[in-house]
Amino acid sequence: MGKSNVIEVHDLKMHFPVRQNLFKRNSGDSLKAVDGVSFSIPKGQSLGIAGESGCGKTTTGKMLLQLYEPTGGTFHFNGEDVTHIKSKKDIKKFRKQAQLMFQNPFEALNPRFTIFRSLLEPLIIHGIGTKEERVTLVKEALERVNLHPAETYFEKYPHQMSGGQLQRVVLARALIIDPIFIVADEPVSMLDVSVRAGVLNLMKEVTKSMELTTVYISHDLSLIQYMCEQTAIMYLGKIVEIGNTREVLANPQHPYTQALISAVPVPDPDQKSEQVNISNHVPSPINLPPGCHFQNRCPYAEAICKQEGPELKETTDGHKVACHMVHDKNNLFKEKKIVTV
Amino acid sequence: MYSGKNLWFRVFVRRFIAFLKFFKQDKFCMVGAIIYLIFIILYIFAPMIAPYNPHEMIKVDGKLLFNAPPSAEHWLGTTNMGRDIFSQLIYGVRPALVVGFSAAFFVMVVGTLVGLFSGYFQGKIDNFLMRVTDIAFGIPFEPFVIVLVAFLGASIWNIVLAMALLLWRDTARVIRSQVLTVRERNFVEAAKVSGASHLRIIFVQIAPNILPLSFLYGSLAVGWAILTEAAVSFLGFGDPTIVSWGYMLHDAYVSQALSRGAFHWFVPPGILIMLAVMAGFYIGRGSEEILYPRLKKH
Amino acid sequence: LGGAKQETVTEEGEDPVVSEIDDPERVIRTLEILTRPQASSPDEFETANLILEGMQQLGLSAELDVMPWEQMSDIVWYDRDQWDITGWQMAARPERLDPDEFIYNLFHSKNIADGYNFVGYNNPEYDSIAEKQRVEIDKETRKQLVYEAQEIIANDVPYFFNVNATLNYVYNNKVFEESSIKEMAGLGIKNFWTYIHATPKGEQKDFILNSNDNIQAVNPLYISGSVDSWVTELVWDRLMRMGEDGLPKPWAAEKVEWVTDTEVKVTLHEGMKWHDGKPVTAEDVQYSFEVPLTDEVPMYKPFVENIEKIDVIDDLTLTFTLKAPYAAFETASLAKINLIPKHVWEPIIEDLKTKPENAESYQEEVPIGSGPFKFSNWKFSEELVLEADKGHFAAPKIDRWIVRIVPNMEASLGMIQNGEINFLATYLGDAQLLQQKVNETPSLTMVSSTDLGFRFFAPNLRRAPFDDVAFRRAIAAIIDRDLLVGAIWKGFAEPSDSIISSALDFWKNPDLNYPSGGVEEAKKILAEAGYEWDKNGKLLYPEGNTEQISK
Amino acid sequence: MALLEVKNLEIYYQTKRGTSKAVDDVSFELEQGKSIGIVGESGCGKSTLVKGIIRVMAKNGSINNGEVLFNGKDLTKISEQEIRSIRWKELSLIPQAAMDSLNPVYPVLDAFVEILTLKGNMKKKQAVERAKELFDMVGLDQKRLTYYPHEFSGGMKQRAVIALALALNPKLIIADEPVTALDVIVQDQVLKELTRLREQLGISLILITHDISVVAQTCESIAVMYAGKIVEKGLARNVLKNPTHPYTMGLANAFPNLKEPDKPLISIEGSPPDLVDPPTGCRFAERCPFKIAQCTQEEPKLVEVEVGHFSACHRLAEIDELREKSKEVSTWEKVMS
Amino acid sequence: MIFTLWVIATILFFLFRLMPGNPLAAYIDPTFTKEQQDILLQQFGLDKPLWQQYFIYFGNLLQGQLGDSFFFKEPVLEIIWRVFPNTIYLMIISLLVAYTIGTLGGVLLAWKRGTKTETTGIVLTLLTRSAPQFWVGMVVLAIFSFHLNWFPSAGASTAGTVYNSELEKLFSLDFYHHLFLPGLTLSIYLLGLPLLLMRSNMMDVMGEAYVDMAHMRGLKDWRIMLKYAARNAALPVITAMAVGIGYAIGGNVVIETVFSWPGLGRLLVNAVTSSDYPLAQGAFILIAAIMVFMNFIADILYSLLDPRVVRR
Ligand SMILES: Nc1ncnc2c1ncn2[C@@H]1O[C@H](COP(=O)(O)OP(=O)(O)OP(=O)(O)O)[C@@H](O)[C@H]1O
Ligand SMILES: Nc1ncnc2c1ncn2[C@@H]1O[C@H](COP(=O)(O)OP(=O)(O)OP(=O)(O)O)[C@@H](O)[C@H]1O
Ligand SMILES: NC(=[NH2+])NCCC[C@H](N)C(=O)O
Ligand SMILES: [Mg+2]
Ligand SMILES: [Mg+2]
Repeated sequence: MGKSNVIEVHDLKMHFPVRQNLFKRNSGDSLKAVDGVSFSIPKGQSLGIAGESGCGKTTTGKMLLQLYEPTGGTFHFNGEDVTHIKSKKDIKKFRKQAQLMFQNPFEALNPRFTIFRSLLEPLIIHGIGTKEERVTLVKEALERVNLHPAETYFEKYPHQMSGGQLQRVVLARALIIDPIFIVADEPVSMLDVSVRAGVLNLMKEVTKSMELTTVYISHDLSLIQYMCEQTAIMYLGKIVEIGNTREVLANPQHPYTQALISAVPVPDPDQKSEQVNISNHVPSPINLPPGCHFQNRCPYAEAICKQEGPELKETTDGHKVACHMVHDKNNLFKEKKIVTV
Repeated sequence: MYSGKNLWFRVFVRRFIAFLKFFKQDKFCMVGAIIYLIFIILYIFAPMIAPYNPHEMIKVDGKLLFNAPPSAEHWLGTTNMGRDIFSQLIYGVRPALVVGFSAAFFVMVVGTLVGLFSGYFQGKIDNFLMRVTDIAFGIPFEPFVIVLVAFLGASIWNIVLAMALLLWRDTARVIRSQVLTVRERNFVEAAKVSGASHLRIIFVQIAPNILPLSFLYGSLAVGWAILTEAAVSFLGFGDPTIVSWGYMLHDAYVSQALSRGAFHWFVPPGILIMLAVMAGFYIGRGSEEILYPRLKKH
Repeated sequence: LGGAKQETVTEEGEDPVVSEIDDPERVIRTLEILTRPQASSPDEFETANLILEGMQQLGLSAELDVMPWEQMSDIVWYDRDQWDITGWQMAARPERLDPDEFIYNLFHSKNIADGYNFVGYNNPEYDSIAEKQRVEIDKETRKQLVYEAQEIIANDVPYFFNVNATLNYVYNNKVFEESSIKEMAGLGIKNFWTYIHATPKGEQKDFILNSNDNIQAVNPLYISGSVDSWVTELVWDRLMRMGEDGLPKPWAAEKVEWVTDTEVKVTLHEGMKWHDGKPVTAEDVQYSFEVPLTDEVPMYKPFVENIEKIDVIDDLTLTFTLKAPYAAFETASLAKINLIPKHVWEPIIEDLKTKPENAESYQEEVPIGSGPFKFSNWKFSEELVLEADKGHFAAPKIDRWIVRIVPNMEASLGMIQNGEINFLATYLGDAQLLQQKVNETPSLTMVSSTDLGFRFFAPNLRRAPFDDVAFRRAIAAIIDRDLLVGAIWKGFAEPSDSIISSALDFWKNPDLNYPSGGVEEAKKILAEAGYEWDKNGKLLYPEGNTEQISK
Repeated sequence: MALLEVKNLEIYYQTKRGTSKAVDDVSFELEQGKSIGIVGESGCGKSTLVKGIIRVMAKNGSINNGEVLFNGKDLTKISEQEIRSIRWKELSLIPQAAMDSLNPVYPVLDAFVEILTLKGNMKKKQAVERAKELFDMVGLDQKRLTYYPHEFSGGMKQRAVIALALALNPKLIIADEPVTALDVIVQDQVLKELTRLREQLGISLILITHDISVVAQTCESIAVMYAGKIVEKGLARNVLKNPTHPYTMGLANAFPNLKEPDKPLISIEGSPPDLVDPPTGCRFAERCPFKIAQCTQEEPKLVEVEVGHFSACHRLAEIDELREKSKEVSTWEKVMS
Repeated sequence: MIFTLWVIATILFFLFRLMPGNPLAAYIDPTFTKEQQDILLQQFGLDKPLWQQYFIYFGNLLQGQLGDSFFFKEPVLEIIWRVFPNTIYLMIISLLVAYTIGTLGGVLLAWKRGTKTETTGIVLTLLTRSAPQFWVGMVVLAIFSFHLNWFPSAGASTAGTVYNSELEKLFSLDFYHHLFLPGLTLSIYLLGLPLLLMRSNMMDVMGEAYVDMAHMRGLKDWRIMLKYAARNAALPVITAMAVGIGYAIGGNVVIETVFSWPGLGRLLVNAVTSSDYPLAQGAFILIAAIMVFMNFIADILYSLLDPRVVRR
């Protein structure tokens, strides 16, 4: 456990009890939204988490922000074990250091608050500054995200601003209390393509200048590639592949990662992607069968995959994959393209 | 340009303007607000506007002036006991507004609090509060008022009490379902991540977003309260010392204004009740779309 | 609520009496006037308002305490020293055609504790007169005693009399022969004889009347609501009945002979049958009078207590032996007790003896009597239907007698007009209006008769200041009974000054010196008795008296 | 003759603030069996355009001018009844919210039976058979026909709606952002499916999206819309390889490409103009790094820059130069300040 | 449901016993003699501590014993049972009428949205919601009964009619002749909720994608209205029906008095006025039971009609 790791999670789990609808009784089943993920992020670095909808990206992010209390595993923040912090003081201390950016900027700000009021909230909560100082702080925060002149935005309501501007405000709000860690959950997916880049570049710039540690959640691999040093690919609550972004994307090992990458369209009519033909039946995250979760869609699955869940093991330096085939058969299928099922 | 103080003041002014705009925004809403405004003026100036004491039995030459038809002296005539109907009508605005607004206030406060808490805290608190709400929904309202008034005495305050005890239920349900959607909005999570306490999130972040809704329910409750008072009066459980519109209708009814064709007695209180209730509906933007916005269970 | 609350109304032109005195100890407390709400009794409520107004003009502080009848009677009867003034009324009932019930029950000191003397009137002189008239068989002598009793009451003012209202009933003259509708003094045309004699003119042979009260029970051993009594009267025969002239006359008995002061011989009609077909026997009659002596029929006990024994002579004859002479025996017992079939009731009563309930809570599935009408059908809360017993010795002319339960007074009025009912038997509303509607509708006839019952406000004589005759007389004086008749009753009443109604001209003392004269007179009476007014115009007890009851 | 010919179409919405010119003088054509992609920022009028084609705009919207010639018939002129009979039979639409476009209280089969019996004159039995066939065609399990919509996953619903669109063998399918809400893998499959069916059945396709990669992978032609107008159109290859309008260039810059990890992303600062009160001249001028005085005064017309490739820009003469410049980050930074 | 009823019954127990005044007074008729009172005290267990009374109360309740009415001296349940059907008929029939017309009216208003018809419709509907019911009742009575003499003014049958069974009554014209005016008044009162609710649901639903889609498919307007919009918009109206029951019961209390309808609401009012506590309590419990039961039914109905509600 290197001292410089801001985030260190080990075997983190989040199991939700399953509710039955009409009579509201707990059935004892649980939904394994996140089922044992481990990773660490050094200070100032960023990790991208990708995967299809429902695979547990957001849940992971929320655990990292103490919005959910993990049902298993450990979570070290800045070297301290914060898996189950309870005391109000500790939570507040944590909250001052970890912040969040959301997918939908239109919902991320209280529609009844002016921008000024929204940015003021965190200052009030943490008792930062006097009334006059707070005005200055808000101003600085807005300027930091390139909203000039800041004052023109003070009294605007969210509905009077564009998505790109709002997302900047959201970033400003996250930054106003000087956090060291930020989770950005699909921060640009609601934005128009033309302005996405602006927000992304801004984030990149700010995290670098403030030495922020970030987790970037997205299902768009090309954005993760643009933003992150490390990438983790999740599938049904587990990380199936993790490592240096370039390495993972250029040299995917797990069949799921391969399918994912080959499905991403490219803005070039001449580079038509190959047909990905894996079944699109994703099993329900409730009561998953034993073995590899991807086994029913995997073109390479063998007997062992149905019995035993593969562990996340290193293949090359820092590049870990959870696949029996990759490890056992020693990259047997590495050159093959995924074609059929 | 932006000194702290200056800013706070401007925020206040903006709020106020927004509030006024809320009324201007919609014709229905305006009509409702104007009706209320007129009633409030009547409330304040009743003694000046009403030519007689509403209880006074008017005598002319030592003889009771009963069942007088409308005239210049008595715009709406007199009752069978010689009381000036117009004056009663004017004074009737007082209990109407008192019952209406106080009942609405409690309904709003209780309903909003229950809705906020049960919507925000899912799980046990929610279950508990929703059970309580279900129970409140199982208690028939009019019978409850009647029993309560029979036990505690015929007073408009007991009607207010009965409403406060029961009628928060729809408000609570609706507010709750609204809170359920609001709490899923990201800014709530943002507040949490910023370290805001539950109470702060509920009252600072969520409450302003559902306030229009509870305000709306309040304005509807004004109407219910007035109607309930009238119904209770009609059934003979009304407060006999207070000249309310319900009391007037009741008085007219037992005094057979209908058979007598004394429409100047029987109709005006009914119309004023309708106006008061309608004003509530109108302020609720003239429709029940918000009244029962999807009683969908969550 | 400011102006909407009751406010003291001071009329212009009346100067309140004011003096230099300032003695808070002597200020008379705020007096509470109990009254029923306007809904159930508009006249009482409005009268209370007028009295209130008068009292305030006298310098008294007073307020209305409005409550439903049940609550009010609860206080008046069971908390006898907890109230000041209450609105009240004595209703017309056939047995009240004899003056005894009012004279003896209302004011005899024996009834102060838990009887009808709820005002607490205690006057030994009066007591002895009341006792004497009970046993005086000679009518003229008795009349003098009754006159004397009325005089005492008029002077002592234990009640504040208001009015004898008129009883206003309407029938449909297209349905019934006019001559067949019978009027009884003090009771009006809604009476037994009308039901018996009413003769249909055409196809409609049902006598349909209304009641605003629900029917509680159809039970010969239970005195319940007044509608119930209309029914029991018809289903069960009695030995005697109050005649159209207000005097008891033989009914099921063919003959009633006073053998001595304490012995009465009764001979039954021949051929009477119970509605189940069995003959009516002297033993049934004996049983009917003996059953109230068991604890199972508590309400009828007082009417038979004076009976020493009953001997059955033969199937149709029996003799009653009394413990003491009793002038009202015919009215209060023979015309009161319902004749019931022994074969039906004996097993029921035996069974009830083993249970906490008594006969009052027993409801026969099909009530069996021997009266002119048979029980036919009872739709709860809606109507009760009786069918004429054409074999009865006084068989009715109508086929069915139907009472409809209509709580809505306006609806009742509408129903008599459009023919849904043909006899308006309950009407609590404005008589003037009724008269007007009847005049507009040729098919309707209205008959108004002065009520033998009367309306009054009762002071609590146990409590100062009502323990003082002068104070009572003053209050009585402020009640302008003519105004009541005019304004509240719209002329459909007579001012009342006695417990005996002018409807009973034989018993009514016409020369009573009951106080009147309005506020001025009242002030005079009070001043003479030593009452004074303080600097605010508040009425004070006479020198040396202070308010004893703190609120 | 082209299957569909849209000529100078103008669609206006009446709003409280005034008339919003959501589609303004738009023309394009589509040959039988071909496909065109329409791209543009949110709110630029894409959905309005296609809704206008089959005349199902919101109540406050109306076609102000222009023609929609479908098989030579002007859809803007024919009677309501006539267009109703054309809808779905000859021309079907997969709406933007395909996910929610099935009646939630009926099984999916019901929608098929309804359309096939009412518009396809089939007996119920035949309709069921045809529905099964269609489900097969889009790769869905026939058994699922009797499921309710909420029992389908997003991708399945999308396929079901595609199947429904194919039900009456239309000549043209309009797909409004058919894959936006889907996961990449599913998206890829749905698009490929669509392409396959289109080629197999010879159907024409209008595909609306704001993702140029999707167009690049799926369509032959492309039309780029900006603020209610088409600013550039032509064969996808030509337009994407050789954009001749600054907006198209900006879009290309803003798109990350998995295959080009080192390419910097550049955003187009600012936001599209208010359509109620659009600026005079070129609507993009405000955000354009290359604007000159003329741009804010005079509206540029669509000009054919090469065969079938049109562009509406005043500076087409120097376009190659501008294209080079547009690849630099600094070019775009200056604009707004 | 059982739980809710239990709590309501408990509340009622304490309401009737812990109210100001003599707690026993609520159970003992003051006209009884001392011994009778004692017997009753024992019978109801009122001489025992409160918690024991509570168990006795529930024991009795479970056996359907609600005590004897003071006024009628008969078991409360027997009395209630006689008028119960009338109340149910009036309520159910009015509800059905109001909800049928209301639903259709709501569709119509939504269809006509933005027109004068709609505004007029809304204002009229709000008027029906704002008018005191007894007032409406009296006016209706005055017009249709007193004045026009089209309908009878009181009761549930013509004087002297004999029905051999409830069924016979239900199939007799005379009964509906009597039901008409109270039913009309109650329906008018109930109409507003489903109508306005339906209207606003319709507006929402008409913005849903599947309705757009139906238009795109070239289906006829009326078909879309009914099958797509109305069918979906009607679902919440079902739930609202539970609320409607509450209104109906409130309406019944007043309307039964105005129209002299022999029902439970009037019985309750009478019982309260005459301090007949056992009867009042019994009537109250039954009314509450109806409400709870109807709420439950509405829930079930909803989940039956909406496939999205999961059933297991
Ligand atoms: N509070 C919760 N209670 C129960 N289940 C939950 C909860 N939150 C999420 N889940 C479930 O956990 C699983 C993972 O959800 P999560 O939101 O983390 O997915 P995601 O990867 O963020 O998906 P998306 O890309 O759609 O945002 C899903 O099946 C979801 O339904
Ligand atoms: N019913 C309407 N009334 C008024 N304006 C409307 C209406 N519908 C759409 N608009 C406006 O018309 C413009 C074009 O809308 P349209 O839905 O066609 O855009 P789009 O290109 O499909 O956007 P998206 O990518 O978000 O679907 C937008 O500015 C929108 O706000
Ligand atoms: N019938 C009435 N007046 N009801 C008034 C109460 C309305 C209230 N929404 C309820 O719970 O039913
Ligand atoms: Mg997520
Ligand atoms: Mg669109």
